[in-house]
Amino acid sequence: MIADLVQNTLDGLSAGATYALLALGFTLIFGVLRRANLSFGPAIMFGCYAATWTHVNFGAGLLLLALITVSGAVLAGAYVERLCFAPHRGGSAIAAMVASFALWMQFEELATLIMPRHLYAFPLLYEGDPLALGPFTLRIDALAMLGAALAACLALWWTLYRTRFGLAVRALIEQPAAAALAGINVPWVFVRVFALASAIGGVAGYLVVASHGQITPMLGMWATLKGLLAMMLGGLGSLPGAVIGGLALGLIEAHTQWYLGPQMRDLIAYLLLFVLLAARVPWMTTRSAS
Amino acid sequence: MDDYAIGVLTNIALFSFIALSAYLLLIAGEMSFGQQAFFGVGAYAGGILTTLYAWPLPLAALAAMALGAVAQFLVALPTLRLRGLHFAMATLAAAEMARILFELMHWRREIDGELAGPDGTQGFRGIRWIFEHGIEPLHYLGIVGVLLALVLALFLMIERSKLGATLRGVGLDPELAASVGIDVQRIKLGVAAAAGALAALGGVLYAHHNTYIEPRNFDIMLGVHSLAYALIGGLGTAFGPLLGVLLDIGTLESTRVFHGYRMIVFGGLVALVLVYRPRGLLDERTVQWLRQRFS
Amino acid sequence: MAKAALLLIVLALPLLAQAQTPEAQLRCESTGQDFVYDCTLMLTRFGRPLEGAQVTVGADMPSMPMAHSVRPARARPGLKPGEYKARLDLEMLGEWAIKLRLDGPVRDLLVLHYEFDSKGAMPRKR
Amino acid sequence: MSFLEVRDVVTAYGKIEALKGVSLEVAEGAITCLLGPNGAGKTTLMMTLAGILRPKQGSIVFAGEEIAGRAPHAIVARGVALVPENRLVFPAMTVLENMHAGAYQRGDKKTVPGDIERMFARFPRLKERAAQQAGTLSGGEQQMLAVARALMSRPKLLLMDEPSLGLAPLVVEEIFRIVTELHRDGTTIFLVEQNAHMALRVAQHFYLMEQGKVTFSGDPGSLAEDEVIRRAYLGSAQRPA
Repeated sequence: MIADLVQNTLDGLSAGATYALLALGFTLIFGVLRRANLSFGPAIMFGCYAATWTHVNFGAGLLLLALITVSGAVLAGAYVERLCFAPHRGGSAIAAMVASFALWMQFEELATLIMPRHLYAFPLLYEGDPLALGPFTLRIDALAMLGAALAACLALWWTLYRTRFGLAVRALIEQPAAAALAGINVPWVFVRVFALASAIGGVAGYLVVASHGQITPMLGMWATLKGLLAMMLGGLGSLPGAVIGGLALGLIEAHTQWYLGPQMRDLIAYLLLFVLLAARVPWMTTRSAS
Repeated sequence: MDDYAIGVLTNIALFSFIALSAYLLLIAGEMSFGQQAFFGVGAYAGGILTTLYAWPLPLAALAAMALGAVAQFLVALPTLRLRGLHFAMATLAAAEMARILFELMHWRREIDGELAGPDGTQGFRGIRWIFEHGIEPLHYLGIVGVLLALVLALFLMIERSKLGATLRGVGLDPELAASVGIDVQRIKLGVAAAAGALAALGGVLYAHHNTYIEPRNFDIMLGVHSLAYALIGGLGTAFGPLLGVLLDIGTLESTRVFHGYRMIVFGGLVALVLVYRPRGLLDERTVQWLRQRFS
Repeated sequence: MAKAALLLIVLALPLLAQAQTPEAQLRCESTGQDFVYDCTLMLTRFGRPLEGAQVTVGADMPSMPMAHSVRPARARPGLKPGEYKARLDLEMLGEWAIKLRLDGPVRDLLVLHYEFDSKGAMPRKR
Repeated sequence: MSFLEVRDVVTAYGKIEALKGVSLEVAEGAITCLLGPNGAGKTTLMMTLAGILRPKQGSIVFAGEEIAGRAPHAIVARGVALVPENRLVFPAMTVLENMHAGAYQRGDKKTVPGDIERMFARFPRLKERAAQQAGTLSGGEQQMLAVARALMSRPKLLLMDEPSLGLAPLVVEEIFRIVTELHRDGTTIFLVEQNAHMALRVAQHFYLMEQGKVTFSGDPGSLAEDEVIRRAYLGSAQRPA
């Protein structure tokens, strides 16, 4: 009983760590642009497919695959930024969002054109037996995922709070007009934020496919939905909130799945989001989102 | 007309209902990611009524519309004060909940020696009312087309009336609208109920056209597509959403030039159109220009 | 022995319960060309082969059923009674909802779920 | 030659023109003041000068170079900094981080710490609160921070939009003391003010603006103060009450 609880908590944290990364990517983009990038997940999927394609055709080591995933996601992210967000800066938020959805369709079709099977194997992060510690089993890949996600979070924290670029990003999130008046080159920061967010998403995507050992075109929708959900739960536009939202989502999912099954897991996550939004809990609605 | 053409035209008409429901919300200033839920509610409710309870389709359609209106009204009631992405995410959460509830729904009875009714993820087979009543595909297209024309006529009438101006006023600037004495909450609740009924009508007609539905038919893809159709077609007139559907299904799908590349072409086209026309092809300015030109 | 008889009855039940809705079974083999399949269809009604039907075979993707649809092909009668043959040109691998529109002695629309891979098609297992 | 020369600038929000052809000049080393009633277009002019708004037509020449329509960061780089209306500090960032943000586009990173020390000497209150979040400061302190942030870019021309807005009289006195100090140290200042009395005390030249147009230009002595104040608050074309 207690063992289940602990085990679920561990599983939940490692899943939550990737959700946190996805939510951070979303939040960075939403924070500076005030627009949701629906193509965030599909861009990650594109990176993962690029890596899978390399793996299937040439074979490549884990590190190289991670590198290809991240660069693929950044490349796809740059394409989305140029076509969907740069033209609508200061313009219509809905148009930007719908445009990003249109590119989502492109990524999905591109993935199935290049690799037409529904499912491909991806090299596993770790193939040995799980580690047994008394009554608990620790999946090594889950630990590695948690560790990598935490490392990525720390690297992001350092970038945002200890570098000049990070200062500009935070200034832009807080007061876009004042950031421009302080001499920050806003369009250029947008481009770099997009690249940074896509890279973080690429790391998350790589961790997910490498721990599941497989990839399908559904990854795009999955990553967009989980990222949006975690971002909203943590309060729209707050970076620490994104981490908390991601971890909370992971924990809730792990426990509800164990006790109630996968359908109830998703139902409860969405119900929670709906109820919190409807109740207008303070941390969710303090920042306006238009 | 060959079967394929009839099928494509029926699909265009069916999509138009849900695109119009997204359009209605957009002109009232709300972006919904969740219209697929009410389309699904209509499809399931209508299918259950005709298949399990032997209701005639027209009556089942009316009941499904009422249910769709009530469903979206109930979703809107606690979420209408949310704006922008908050509202969109609340509708998405509601829609995903609805989809999961469809997955959990097992409601099967023996009809004519066969088990019929929703069977969770296995879907809902045998919604055969139009076959049992000998309605040919061409006739069904006629029925769907007439209903769509009626809905469009209603839209055009409302858009020329004071109510239409009020709707656009609420959409463009709710604070200003409230300050001149418009009950913004009531208008938006009314719009939500109407959008729910409209999507549900599309759903009923879809279920009976296809004879088979399953929960996956009603995922976020359908909702965001309808939003995209409404937006690229244009927010200036109710013909906008139709143009959006026509552009995708009508030209790209049926002309097989882009076989296998359709979404790449369409996706790029949508993104490019929105760069130059953020409120769609038939936006307010174009519609005004057209009216002056031809009246 | 009694158990076996019971099993037989249970297995036969669906056959006994056969109503007027036709039943369909599909076998598809890749032609070697990408996403093009030769399919053989067995139609039965009241447990007997259904002959003389005009069958149109179409296909939908289960998510976005109205958008990703494939131009339907008219099926030719096969050698055996109740057998029909059609060539399907899909857009990609994966799960497809195969739609059979029947005209002639019976008018109906049947929807079957098959998973298409590079060799052929398998019924969806879920 | 004047330092800043604005010629026939028109800025519009959609179809509504907020500036209907504004022309004025700011002399190097002086304090120039812009007065006028609410809605005259003063803030629109400041936003246009700083590059946040793009003028529909007209020219803005600063130190011999056309800056109309350039991006805000490019205008800051040329030595024009705006202290915006309502201050707009970065509330969740510390006072020190706010000042670093002001120095963002400067290439000479080595001189930044020295400048921060000089700012702290000028605004001792900010030094006390250096590690505090800017959102927790009082209105007057936030105004000082906004000025300090703008000065961190080492501007040749400082634009100030209503620095006394919503502040207590004693704090207003202090803000104007700082304005005169900055002027004495050689900064050119272009000031928008509602508080005509205070503005006329520090300025060498002033403009009156009404309904998107400059309606008067003169030295503080050239028009009786109560007439200036009347027109600055109510406009010259008074409607019957």
